Amino acid sequence: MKAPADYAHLEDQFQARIDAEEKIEPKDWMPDKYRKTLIRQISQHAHSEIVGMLPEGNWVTRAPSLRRKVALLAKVQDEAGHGLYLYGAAETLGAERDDLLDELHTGNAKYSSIFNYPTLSWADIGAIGWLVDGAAIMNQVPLCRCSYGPYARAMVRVCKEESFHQRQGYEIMLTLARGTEAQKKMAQDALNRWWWPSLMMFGPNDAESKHTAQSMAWKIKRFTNDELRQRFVDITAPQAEFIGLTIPDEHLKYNEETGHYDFGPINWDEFWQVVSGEGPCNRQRLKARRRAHEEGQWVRDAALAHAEKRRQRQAAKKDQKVA
Amino acid sequence: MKAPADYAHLEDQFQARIDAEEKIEPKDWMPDKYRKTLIRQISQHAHSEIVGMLPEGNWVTRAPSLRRKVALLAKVQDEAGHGLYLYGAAETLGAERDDLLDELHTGNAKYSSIFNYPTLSWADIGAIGWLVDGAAIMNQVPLCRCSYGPYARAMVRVCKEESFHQRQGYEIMLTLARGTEAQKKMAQDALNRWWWPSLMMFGPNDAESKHTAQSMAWKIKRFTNDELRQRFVDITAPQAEFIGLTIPDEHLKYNEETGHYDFGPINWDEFWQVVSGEGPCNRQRLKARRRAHEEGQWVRDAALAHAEKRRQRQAAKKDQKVA
Amino acid sequence: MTLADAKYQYLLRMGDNALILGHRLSEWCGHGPILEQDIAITNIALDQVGQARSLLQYAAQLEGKGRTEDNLAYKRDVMEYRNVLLVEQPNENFAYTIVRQFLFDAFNFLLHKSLVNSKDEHLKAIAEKSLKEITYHLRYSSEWMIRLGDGTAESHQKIQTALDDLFIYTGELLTPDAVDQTIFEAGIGPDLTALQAPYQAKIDEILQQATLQKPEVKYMQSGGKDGRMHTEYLGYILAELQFVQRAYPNMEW
Amino acid sequence: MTLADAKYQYLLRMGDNALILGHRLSEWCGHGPILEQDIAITNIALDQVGQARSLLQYAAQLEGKGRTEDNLAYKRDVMEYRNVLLVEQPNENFAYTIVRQFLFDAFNFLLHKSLVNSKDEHLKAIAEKSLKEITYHLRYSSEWMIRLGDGTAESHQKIQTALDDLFIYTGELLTPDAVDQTIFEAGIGPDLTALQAPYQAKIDEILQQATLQKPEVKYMQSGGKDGRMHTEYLGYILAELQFVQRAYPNMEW
Repeated sequence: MKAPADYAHLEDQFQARIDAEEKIEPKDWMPDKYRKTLIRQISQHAHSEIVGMLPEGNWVTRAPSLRRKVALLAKVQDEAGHGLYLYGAAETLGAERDDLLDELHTGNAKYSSIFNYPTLSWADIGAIGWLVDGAAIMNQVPLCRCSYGPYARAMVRVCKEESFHQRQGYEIMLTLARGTEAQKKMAQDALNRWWWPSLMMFGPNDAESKHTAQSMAWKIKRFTNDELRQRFVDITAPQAEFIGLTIPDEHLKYNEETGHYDFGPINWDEFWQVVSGEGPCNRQRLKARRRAHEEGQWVRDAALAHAEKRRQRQAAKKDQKVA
Repeated sequence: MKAPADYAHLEDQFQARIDAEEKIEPKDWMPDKYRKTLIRQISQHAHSEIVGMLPEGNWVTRAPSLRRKVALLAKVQDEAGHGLYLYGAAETLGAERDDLLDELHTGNAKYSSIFNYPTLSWADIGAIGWLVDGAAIMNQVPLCRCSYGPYARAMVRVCKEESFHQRQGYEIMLTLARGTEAQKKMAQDALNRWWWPSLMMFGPNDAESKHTAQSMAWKIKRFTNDELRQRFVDITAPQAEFIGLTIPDEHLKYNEETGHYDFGPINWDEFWQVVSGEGPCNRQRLKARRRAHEEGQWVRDAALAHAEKRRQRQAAKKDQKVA
Repeated sequence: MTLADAKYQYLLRMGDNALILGHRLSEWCGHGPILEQDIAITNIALDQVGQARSLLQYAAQLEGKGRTEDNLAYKRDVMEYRNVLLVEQPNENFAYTIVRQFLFDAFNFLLHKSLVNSKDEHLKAIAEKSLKEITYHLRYSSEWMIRLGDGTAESHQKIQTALDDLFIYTGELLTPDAVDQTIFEAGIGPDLTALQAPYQAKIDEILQQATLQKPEVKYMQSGGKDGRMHTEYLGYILAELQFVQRAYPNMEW
Repeated sequence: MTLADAKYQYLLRMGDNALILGHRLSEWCGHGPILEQDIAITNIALDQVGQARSLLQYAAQLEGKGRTEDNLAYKRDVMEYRNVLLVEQPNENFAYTIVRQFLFDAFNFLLHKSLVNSKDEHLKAIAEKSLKEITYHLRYSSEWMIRLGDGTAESHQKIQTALDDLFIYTGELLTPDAVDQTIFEAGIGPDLTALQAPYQAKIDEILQQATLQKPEVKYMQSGGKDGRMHTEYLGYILAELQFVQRAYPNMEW
């Protein structure tokens, strides 16, 4: 164990590297809290990708055209892929995927609350792509410059794909908004339901946000929640206008002075309710994940058992050759 | 144990009662083989009602109008009721419902093969009512005069309800046949698929039928398979014509000489395939029944355990009063 | 909100509750755990769909746009349905079916006991007929709550789990909104807040006999009856329920 | 039967097989037993639906009535579908999914290996693209057959049960009828009887490695590809698959 003075020295060196925009790599020294914060953040992100497959997967069998079905399948597959390399990034920090999954299944780990809302029409798939992926990108683009190398590199790939998904979602909304009355209504209804939860994706107001200062110093985070939220509104409001949909916020208005859109107050009670596990679909999402895991146990066991059998057979063969 | 001479005497008396159209009641003496034959026949009949709920239940959630949904639910409920009092009739002969169900679930007991065909459109519900219930009635009306009292009385009630179901089914077919082209096609397709299996419901040709002679003597059976099948064709052919549907048999033709309809040869290979457990839905039907039974085990256990607890509590209360 | 609007919404809610619950029950048809219970559950399904017909007929009549019970049942998509979230919850096992039924019956019974005094003659007549059926439903589901709760360790655990999962959907039943308020003020339906205490009393009474724990719930789920939200289950119910009418539109059946 | 009719039917069969199998696979999306397998299964689903699009587009073109791939996928009811019964069988558990896939892939691979020599240029081009995908599918499903068969006692029993249940649907794959015969004679597709031996050889090879018993089957089930019959599962698949198009007809998505 290092003496306190050594430790302070290491910490200073570490912070200096970060300040110089150097990447921290798995084998480098890092403060325990940096490691823990990153594991928590990366695994939450990974869980969000995996849980996020559920609301969208819910429309795969009901996609309204084969072209849309293929695109949605590919999108959900991408999310699984993101989950996979994010778990991989967490593992470079010494975490085990199985432990992280346990944390998810027992309800101890968080994932993005947005996925605790139900997908009730095809337009929700458009809204998720447009708004939820849009908000995710806003959060994630700065992470491509995150101080931890493996996470930053994973984020580069994730953001590229998310950006494709976001355009696809917007295009779904555009098609609906320019479609029949029924389709326009469907699109507007989806926007009504997804707008506020999307704003909540950026987390509590800066004043309420616990981790911000340290994370910013470590360059795990580069903008505050409120900065990112404002940027999202500024980008999204004109997009809604362009396709002729109305954002469900009577306070939303472009402010000539600030150059930003003002928007109404967020229902933080709802935010905390969903975060605390009591959103519309929290139970269903966790149940679905747990069920998949439990019902998959025998498959994982079989794969392990078979690999072990093969290993033993090959070892036996080698022994024979040697003998 | 009776001496052979005594036994022969009892058998003669028994047969004399039957010849005199007296009803045999549960406590009366009866030959073992009569008892066994009846248990087999009644339990097969009960099983048929229970398994028969599956193909029709398959359309309850998809019935095309609320009126039809209510009628179909009521019909399937009636079938469950028939099953219930037929098991009851079998129990008067010393059989246990649980044992009979075991025989069904292990595939040892038979049930009407017609229920091993799938219901693939709403018209199939019409076809089943019209043809399958029609054929069932043909088989069952004579059983209202069966020599065994409890069975005969059960049959009176069953036939009354079946006859209602048959009219309902015919009315569904009539509605479809007078509907749009798509509906008419649906009805014709259902008739095509259900016609031959319905003819097979009467069992093998008389020449191939093992049990007929003894069952006729015991008045468990009053007409041969071929007689009943002919009667069914004679009644059903004009009904098809009336609603403008074509029975899928190029040989079907009214024979002025005999006063009956001639009809083409039955595909007995198919008959034996389905009877032997290899029809289109044999596996699915048995699996569904077994699954319901297995998944219901904890419910039956709970009901028993609770009844026992109540009994004990009441006994304890009585003891207290006495003390 | 006009009284006419409120009445239409109110009837839709009642009709949709009955229809969707009837649908869920009818999924058991042929698959019940005991033949007698297969019959009983199918019987309740029959009652519910029957009630749905009367209620949706009346709703269609009130709407006055020439729609029928079937138009309402078969041609509305998820966001136009007005049933409470409770009734669309799936039959994960027989315990879920019983708990869902009991939590709904206890409400439905109190509702109908009040509706038999409705100033709306048509609704009053429907309620009088339904109340007899619902009285039986409540007795049936209460008995099974007790039987499964006070049965084996396995059944106790199963029904407690179902209760824990479903209780969050009870808040919506007796929380009045503008429609309920308008209906109450017009003397057509009850003050839902006044039914809350007797509802909880009934629940408590049966849970006590069933040796079950009442779940502590911080947040109730809602959104079904006011059309704000449903669960993802409803879409699958409607896909099945409506298939034939959607695939073969504008025909007589 | 004209060659044009036979070709249209042949394309429908292939397209429907791909679509319905893709649908079944896509039901796993988000629910796979391992994340890597969730991705792999979704990937195969993607390939299948992609193949279905090419095949149904071509079928629609051959039909010449102005219909599209989506018209064919979303507007035909059960009795107009031409997929084999095998592909509509449900995902009772992962073993059923693997067995269904393997039994189909082994056929599909042989079929496509022959179709890359088709005299029909369009079909040949589709087959060339698909063959690469199907080669991967067959490798994947074969590996899992072996892994589950030669894994634990539990996995062995589960996959043997699935094999016993599904094997009855393989007869239809390689039993030629008039359509297959016409296609063969025109040099467009293979002689199915010639594929029977290599099919059985592939099955035997993998079952042997997987330590599984080949079921003895007296009667095969058929009827899907000639439209004579389907299983009751297909109706539920279509109710889900077609809901949006049926509920909102004649719109662009």
